Amino acid sequence: MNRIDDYIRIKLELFEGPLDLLLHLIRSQQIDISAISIARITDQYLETIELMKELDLDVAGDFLVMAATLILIKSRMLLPPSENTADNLEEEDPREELIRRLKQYELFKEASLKLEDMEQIRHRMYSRPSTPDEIQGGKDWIIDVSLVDLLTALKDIIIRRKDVIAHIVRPSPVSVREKMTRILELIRENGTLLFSEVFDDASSRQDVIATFLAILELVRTQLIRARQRCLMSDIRLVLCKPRQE
Amino acid sequence: MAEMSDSLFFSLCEALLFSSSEPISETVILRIASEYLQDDEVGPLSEFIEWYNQRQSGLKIVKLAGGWQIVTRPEFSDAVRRLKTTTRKARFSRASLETLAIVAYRQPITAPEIENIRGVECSGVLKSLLDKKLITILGRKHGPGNPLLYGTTPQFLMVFGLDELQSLPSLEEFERDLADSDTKYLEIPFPQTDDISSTSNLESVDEK
Amino acid sequence: MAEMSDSLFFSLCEALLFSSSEPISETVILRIASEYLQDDEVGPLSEFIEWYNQRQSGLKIVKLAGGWQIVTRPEFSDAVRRLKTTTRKARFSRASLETLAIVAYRQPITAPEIENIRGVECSGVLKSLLDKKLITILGRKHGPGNPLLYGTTPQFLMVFGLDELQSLPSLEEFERDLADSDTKYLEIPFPQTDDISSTSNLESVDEK
Repeated sequence: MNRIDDYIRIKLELFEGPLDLLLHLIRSQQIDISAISIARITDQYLETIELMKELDLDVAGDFLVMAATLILIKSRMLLPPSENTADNLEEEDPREELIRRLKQYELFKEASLKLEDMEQIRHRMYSRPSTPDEIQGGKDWIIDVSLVDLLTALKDIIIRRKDVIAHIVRPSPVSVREKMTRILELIRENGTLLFSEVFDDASSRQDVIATFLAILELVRTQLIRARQRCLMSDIRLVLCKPRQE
Repeated sequence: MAEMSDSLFFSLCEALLFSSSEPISETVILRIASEYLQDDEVGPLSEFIEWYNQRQSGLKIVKLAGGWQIVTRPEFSDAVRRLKTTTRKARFSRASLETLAIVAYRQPITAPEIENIRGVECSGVLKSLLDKKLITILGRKHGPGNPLLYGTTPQFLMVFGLDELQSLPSLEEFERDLADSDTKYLEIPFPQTDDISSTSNLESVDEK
Repeated sequence: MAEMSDSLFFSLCEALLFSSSEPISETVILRIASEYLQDDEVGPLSEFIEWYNQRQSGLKIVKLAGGWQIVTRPEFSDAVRRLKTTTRKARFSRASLETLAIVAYRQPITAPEIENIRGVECSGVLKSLLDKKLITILGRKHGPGNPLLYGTTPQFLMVFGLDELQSLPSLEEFERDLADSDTKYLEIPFPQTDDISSTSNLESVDEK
């Protein structure tokens, strides 16, 4: 492969994505984003994708999705205005959404260049190196830890103890099992329990959901039965008789 | 120039700021100063900072992430770097910078929203930004799927030399810049290539 | 007082000494100075040190282990120590973080249950988390030995920037955004519910 091919390859690899590539094509035509010719930009875009394939570059799915979008817009631009909207409504420009996204992307790209400058300036200023005595406990803690650290720790445990446990990662502070135990206790104490009463001590929506699931589970595993005297009357929960009886 | 009555306060501030490797808040400085000095000796912090920054010195005080910190002046950065054996860390990739810019201006924001703006999948970039503690999880969005929300960290402010998020240049500024510079496009025939070291020799081809 | 010709040299020396946590030898300072300054700008180091140490300041330069180092003046040592105890960071050991994570995601939980999950004894870690007010005792579990039940505190929510416990992201969500291709955590059987088989339903109900 010659030097020019190498050159093109590297340039193509540098596009951050389909929007980046489109923005480049538009800039090299020196036109305003709002004034893009979809037909022309689509042709150029497809040519570039072809070239990337020829150079055995991995053309990510995102690029192909954009190709399809461009072709779709191009075809809609060719359609005559539909009859039912022609009279009163302004036909929407099929390019509108694409133009909006390109402008938005361009803005953040600009912002990212500014961030890069800021980081370079900041990096030229050195602070005091930290010393070991700054670490460890004091009275007013500044706790230097984030949710990401917490999740990473959780991940580590799971990897390390995968064989032993696989049940610690649910963020529900309300355990369904606890609810099941509680409901069984209540029924045992009182002989029966009204469905509506079960939710009396539920303190949150989560709690209600857990309680409800606990009832379903108890019914499913045939530990309790739910009975109703008549339609719309309160449901009464009772213990099932043990199977061996 | 400081009067003699300020000197003890100034010296104490200098000692405190010097001894910390991270920014210290004005509240903490003044609280400690008032514990060790007479009330009339404790001046406004701004007076000390102004005095400090106008002296002939290799150092200056900057405001970072809401606190004050002494740093070396940028003009000595090459010399200081000579002292440190550590080489300059790899700069941020364009993908990281774009993603950071989006998170910084649009936080709290979800991964799909970021991907929609960038037009590409960003999980790898998000992971590396999380690892560098430049972004963090802020909670969840209420809505379908309850996706996680991301935002920038104090570390982000530190790395980019910002006092607070409000110090970021406004997006409208960029909009104006872009509108003004329609003609500059030709000067940027291709994306900048400083992320990939192997392109450095090819850059010259570009310029010929 | 320093003459103008010395200023740049003085500033450079100050920046170099400031940025090092260890003593620097005269040789190193002068070598770096001569790389960045004109020959006639580089003065003897002793002149800089003398000037530096007679200014009104919270700092001074001392000779330590054959090199020079800036330190805070002894009269401010109490204040500096005070600062360190005020702003010290609670760095988390792996053990603390893991324990905290288990408590957060499985509360209310007993010490034996935590130990079973981590595979190690953790009373010391629990004590330190209690001291930091990140976890608290919620009560006792009904059962053999009536062990104490632990859960997280409002302080925990504050530290992690959460409005409520329900906002804690699940590991699945975290992984979904980051779609880490090397480590397929998602393949690990998740809430394998010693609880009940329908926990996965609970998750989806939650999210509605």
